[in-house]
Amino acid sequence: MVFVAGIDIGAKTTKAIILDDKRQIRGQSSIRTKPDFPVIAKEALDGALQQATLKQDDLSYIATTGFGRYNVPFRDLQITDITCVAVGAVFLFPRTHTVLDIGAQSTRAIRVSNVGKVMEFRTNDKCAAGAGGFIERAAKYLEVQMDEVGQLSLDAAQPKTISSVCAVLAESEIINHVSSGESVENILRGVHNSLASRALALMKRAGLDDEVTFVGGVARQKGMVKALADTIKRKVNVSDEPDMVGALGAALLALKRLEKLRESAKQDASKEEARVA
Amino acid sequence: MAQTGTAEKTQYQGQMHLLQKEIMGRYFERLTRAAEQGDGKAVYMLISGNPVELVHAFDMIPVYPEINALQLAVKKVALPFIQKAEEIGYSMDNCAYVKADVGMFLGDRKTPFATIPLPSLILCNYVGCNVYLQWFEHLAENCNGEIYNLDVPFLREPSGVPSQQDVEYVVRQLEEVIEACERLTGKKLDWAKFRKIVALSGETGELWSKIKALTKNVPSPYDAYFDSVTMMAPLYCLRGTEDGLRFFETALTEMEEKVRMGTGPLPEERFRFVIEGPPPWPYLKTFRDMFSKWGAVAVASTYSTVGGLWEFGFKHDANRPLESIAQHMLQWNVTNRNFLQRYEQIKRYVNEWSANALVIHSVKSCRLFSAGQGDMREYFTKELDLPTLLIESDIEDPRYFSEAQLKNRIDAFFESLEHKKLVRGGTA
Amino acid sequence: MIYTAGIDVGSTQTKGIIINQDQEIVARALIMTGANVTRAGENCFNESLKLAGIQREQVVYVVGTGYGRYKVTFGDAQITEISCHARGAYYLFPKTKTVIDMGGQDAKGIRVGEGGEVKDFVMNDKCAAGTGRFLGSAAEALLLDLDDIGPIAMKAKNPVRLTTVCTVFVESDIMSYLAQNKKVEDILGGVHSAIAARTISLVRRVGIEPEVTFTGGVSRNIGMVKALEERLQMKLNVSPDSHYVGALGASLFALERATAKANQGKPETAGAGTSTALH
Amino acid sequence: MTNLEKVISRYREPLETYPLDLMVEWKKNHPSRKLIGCYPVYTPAELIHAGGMIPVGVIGGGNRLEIAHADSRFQSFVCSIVKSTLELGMVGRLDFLDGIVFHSICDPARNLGSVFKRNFPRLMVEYIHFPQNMTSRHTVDYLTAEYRRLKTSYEQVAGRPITDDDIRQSLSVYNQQRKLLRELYAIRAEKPQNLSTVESYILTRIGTILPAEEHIAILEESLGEIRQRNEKPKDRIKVVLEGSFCEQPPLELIEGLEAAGCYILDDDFLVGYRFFTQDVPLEGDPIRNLAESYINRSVFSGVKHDSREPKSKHLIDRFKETGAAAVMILAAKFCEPALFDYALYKRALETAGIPHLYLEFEEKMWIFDKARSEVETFVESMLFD
Ligand SMILES: Nc1ncnc2c1ncn2[C@@H]1O[C@H](COP(=O)(O)OP(=O)(O)O)[C@@H](O)[C@H]1O
Ligand SMILES: Nc1ncnc2c1ncn2[C@@H]1O[C@H](COP(=O)(O)OP(=O)(O)O)[C@@H](O)[C@H]1O
Ligand code: SF4
Ligand code: SF4
Ligand code: SF4
Repeated sequence: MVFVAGIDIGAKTTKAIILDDKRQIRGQSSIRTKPDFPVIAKEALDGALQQATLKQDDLSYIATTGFGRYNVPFRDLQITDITCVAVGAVFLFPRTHTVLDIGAQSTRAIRVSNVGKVMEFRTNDKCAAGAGGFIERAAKYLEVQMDEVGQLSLDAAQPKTISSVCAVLAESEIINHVSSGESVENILRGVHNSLASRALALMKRAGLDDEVTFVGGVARQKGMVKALADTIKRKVNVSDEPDMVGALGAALLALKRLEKLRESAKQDASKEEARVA
Repeated sequence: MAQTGTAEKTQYQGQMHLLQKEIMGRYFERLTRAAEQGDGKAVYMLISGNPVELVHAFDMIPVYPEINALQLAVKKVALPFIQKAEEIGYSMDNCAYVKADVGMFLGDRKTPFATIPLPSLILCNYVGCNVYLQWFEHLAENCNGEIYNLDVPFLREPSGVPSQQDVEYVVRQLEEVIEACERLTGKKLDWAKFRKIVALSGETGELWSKIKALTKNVPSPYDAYFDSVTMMAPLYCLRGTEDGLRFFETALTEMEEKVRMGTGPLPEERFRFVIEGPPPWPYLKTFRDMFSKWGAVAVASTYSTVGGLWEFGFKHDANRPLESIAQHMLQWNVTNRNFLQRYEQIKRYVNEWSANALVIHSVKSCRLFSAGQGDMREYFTKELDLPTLLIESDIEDPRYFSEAQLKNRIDAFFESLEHKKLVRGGTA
Repeated sequence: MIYTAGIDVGSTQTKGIIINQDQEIVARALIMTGANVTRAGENCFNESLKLAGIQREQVVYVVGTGYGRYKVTFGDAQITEISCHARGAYYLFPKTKTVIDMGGQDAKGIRVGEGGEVKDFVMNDKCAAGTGRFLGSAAEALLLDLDDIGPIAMKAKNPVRLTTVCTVFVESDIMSYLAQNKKVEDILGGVHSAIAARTISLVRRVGIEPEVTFTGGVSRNIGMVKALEERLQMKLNVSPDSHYVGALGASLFALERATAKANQGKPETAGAGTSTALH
Repeated sequence: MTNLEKVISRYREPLETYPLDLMVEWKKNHPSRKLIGCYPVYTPAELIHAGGMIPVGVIGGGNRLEIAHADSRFQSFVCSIVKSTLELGMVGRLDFLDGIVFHSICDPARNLGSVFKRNFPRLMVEYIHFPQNMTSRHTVDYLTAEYRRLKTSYEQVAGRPITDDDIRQSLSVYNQQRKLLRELYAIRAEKPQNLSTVESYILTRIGTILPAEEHIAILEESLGEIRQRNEKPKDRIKVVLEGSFCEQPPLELIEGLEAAGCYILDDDFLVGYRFFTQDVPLEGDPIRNLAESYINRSVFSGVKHDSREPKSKHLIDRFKETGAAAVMILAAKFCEPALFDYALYKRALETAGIPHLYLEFEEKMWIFDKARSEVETFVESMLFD
């Protein structure tokens, strides 16, 4: 039996997934990113190996992604998040047309072909106002846990609009809302709505059409998913562990790569030179 | 005082406004008829230094995509069109006038006032703005109207007067435009008629320059920025027609009346300022109030000279129709003059219209106007020691209008002018 | 003896100043603005009354300024912080031609005329990049106190080049520099010089003529003072009251109004009074 | 180290910091010679050369120059090159020039010309209005007249008349230079593995600064070596690059693009310096020939509008001629002409089923991760399927 791994070193969290050649998930793990990428990648991988009761030598191929993808010495291949997320999303939801990936520091809208090929994409990673960091700060000010955020926002009766375009300046707005007795639920949904409308603009530029699959850690937040669905007036696919999709995609591509290599090892050797390093 | 002031204002401007509605209404009906019953051939043109006289002479219909964009913005319906354009590849940073118009053009071509007919001729009178070329290039790719780029050399001689070759060059091209119109309409140009139209334009321009001179009075009878807008549409669409002439006769009488009565647009005129740059159409009223609150009246504006600069003595000449149209395009409008000539124009306004401040409204969309206005501000504050306020928003895109910030800046600016009055004990 | 007060309700901190008719400062109060802007104004005013040891009635005119000025409901007039900073800076340093104000959420540049009036000004207030908050986040990321980062930054040998200006992302940026074993002082040096560069290019829009007076809370950060001075190649005026300059200016305007009122009893004709009169 | 490598390493560093300092040195050794700065895109350098003067391409300030003064004159929404050029002037880095010429390429660049006139009275500041009517019977006459006007003002700086023979002489020099540049590009289109884009960029860019004769010598020698090269092609996708006709990306970015997995077969970097598709004829009125070549034998760009043929067709033709697999649009941020063009390209390319990637850059950028990942993603999208 052949095993491959995909590791996604993100700004906030690092995730690893192990697949067998039947494309079954054998093990996975997710830990907080620490600045020392090689170490953190190894930790995440070990976590997944443990779950799969495997050793690193059992892995035939390791693909890395996320913004730390180049800093993993034991990788066979690095692939960008966008490619991985697209492949992962289409694997989970074959009818996906548009993928939205909101991470801690970046938002990406991707139009994909039915085989998960990236057709067009738009990214935003300059301003926190469009990314998960915004929510983290809001949660901090509202003194709620990140994993409560989703449910709370979902329960909002009358979402409060957040008009500021800056995640930082929005805080005084949030504080004012709190002081005027506004419920945490309504404020959180307000934050989600403002993220959703920014996401919409991005998706429209990349090309927005059914089906939409929402990935990345922010997709864990039910309220955000609702806000997005309402804003784009479309149904939104979300998997159980949306923040693992990047790692999953990396693993799938690792497998694909491996099969190609196996077919025609010779001729492809040169390809590797071109791709790696 | 405040009460009567406003009362007179509505009463007097009323006549003019009604007439404006009536004649422009007729013009828009004509557009819609052309669009829906194919009755009449449309020529797309740009406002700055437009050769509308030629178009009228062939009984073709002048259509200004800029006016489409303007109307969409004023009626606050531009954003969806802008976004539509951005979805098909236009950038956040492209002129939103173009985006709104293209977005509308690719749809059912309905503005709040008319349905816009498809063009028989896309006449890109390239007078100053480089975006014009791409705007019309894009329209041409989206329909099968014939396009002609009328290349008007930018005013670059230090003398500020175009060379003979430049005039020659433009006249020759106008003759090619005539050929095109003759081909499209199947009839020869009627020179007698053409001359008459140019003569009408001459008179209209003269009336307009008289009206503009009236704001030299204290108080100024109308606001040369916010109220000029009413008079600009007829100037561009109906210049050279009887309707147009009649409108400006009425306007002049009314304004002279107001001068006699010593009434202006505001109860009290506390400040007279010159304003540079196009207005924020989507928020015109809000923007105006920010100045009215301080008793500030615009006595002159560069924007009111985009279509033509008449107040410094230019007049269309029926004896040299093509030459004078060429002169109009080359020299007598703000868009084809270089940046330093605009400084001079503003300087003249400040002195001859006795203004005590300059407001620069820097709009993101229009780099023709805005690129470098920081240097302009430098020049007027440092070299001329004129109180100058630079504020940023946009001419079309509502997303760039931040009310709180503008208010803060404008308040602080006039606070300081008030303060100066106090310490100097003088009045504006 | 009559008194007037200036209350500067800032985004982060609220400052109060009371002066007597001889333009002498008799009280300074500083509190966090917090959630309730209106209350912040009142508390700050009461605080300063207490410190001055005088009664509410003795204060004949109160001017509110700062972003929360319209919430200073007990005030007699509101004036923008721009005019107030110019006025206050002119009072403290009569030769002031340029004011650099760095607050919690915005930065301003003001060109000041002979009489302390505003000739020209710019401000950045859309994005919290390069403001007091930016420094705050940096301090947090490094688990340092705001008062300490300035002095530490001054020790920088080769300051780092930040990859982001976003106040939110600066934390992770700093993290990755720590990971590369960069020295704390070099990181902070980078933070300060980045903000200094940003601020100067903003203020240059009004032109930077000496003397330059540095006001606002960030002016208490000696590292920022030095960073600005280095880039500008000139000395900056920084008063111990620099954080209170807005409030001070407001109280001075208040005194002017009060006098004008006394003389002719109609505030409308008096300077910025009209701003309230016409609201 | 081969001569080519010597040339590259000799010039790379100055090009990445302050390219113009190359000529500051030169001027010290030739105090009597006059230098005329040329703002992008199209400058008839021949006319300057014919006056015994050196045309020096003033093409932005790169990513080392700190913009301290200029952004108070030009707003945040104006492209970098306009600001950096003004900054260079304000910090005295253009003092070695005797004049500078701007063109009607776009509104910001045009206003920059006026701002230069006001702020640097010592300089001769010229402004060329390039015709945008390519169909009129009278355009060549106009441009000829415009060039004659220009000639007179050059004569004043040169302090001597410029004869037709001077101009013919210069035309043949620049014909030679352009011929060599065309060969350089032909090599890249045919065997990109033998000549990296950065190499060919450096070889082209120094031609905008150094005296033409020196440049020609360097080109001839370098081409000799390049012809000898025989590298093994890597598995990369071949692209045609479009959109960088005015402001120039940092060398590291250009490198990054290729490193991310593509060969750039053709580009429009510095296009104004190699934009005649054939030699300018020498016989007859040389000024008229120069004008006529601009109208009828020059490549398009975002700032030259030719209603005779859609721009997108030009681009797609180039794509086909070179046999590329994709198109990369690399537009300068806030470059309105390039941004407008993209809307047309996007549709045309999608209709023609040609894959393309859209990127924005700024000359002052110094972090390339984002651009690099986007190219990688694009390359991956073409490799993985
Ligand atoms: N348990 C959770 N519940 C809700 N939201 C979460 C949770 N974990 C992470 N997030 C959100 O997801 C973001 C991180 O998403 P992720 O895709 O892991 O980012 P990256 O890949 O850039 O590290 C955080 O900013 C936070 O907003
Ligand atoms: N002792 C201090 N040392 C350094 N910085 C300080 C100090 N006190 C306040 N600050 C800075 O000043 C900022 C608040 O300044 P302030 O002018 O009050 O802003 P605002 O008027 O917007 O509330 C805080 O964000 C903080 O960064
Ligand atoms: S740039 Fe200005 S002049 Fe040109 S089209 Fe846009 S709004 Fe009109
Ligand atoms: S607007 Fe706010 S969130 Fe966005 S970059 Fe600026 S500081 Fe960061
Ligand atoms: S980069 Fe574009 S916008 Fe900037 S000067 Fe060049 S052509 Fe004009």
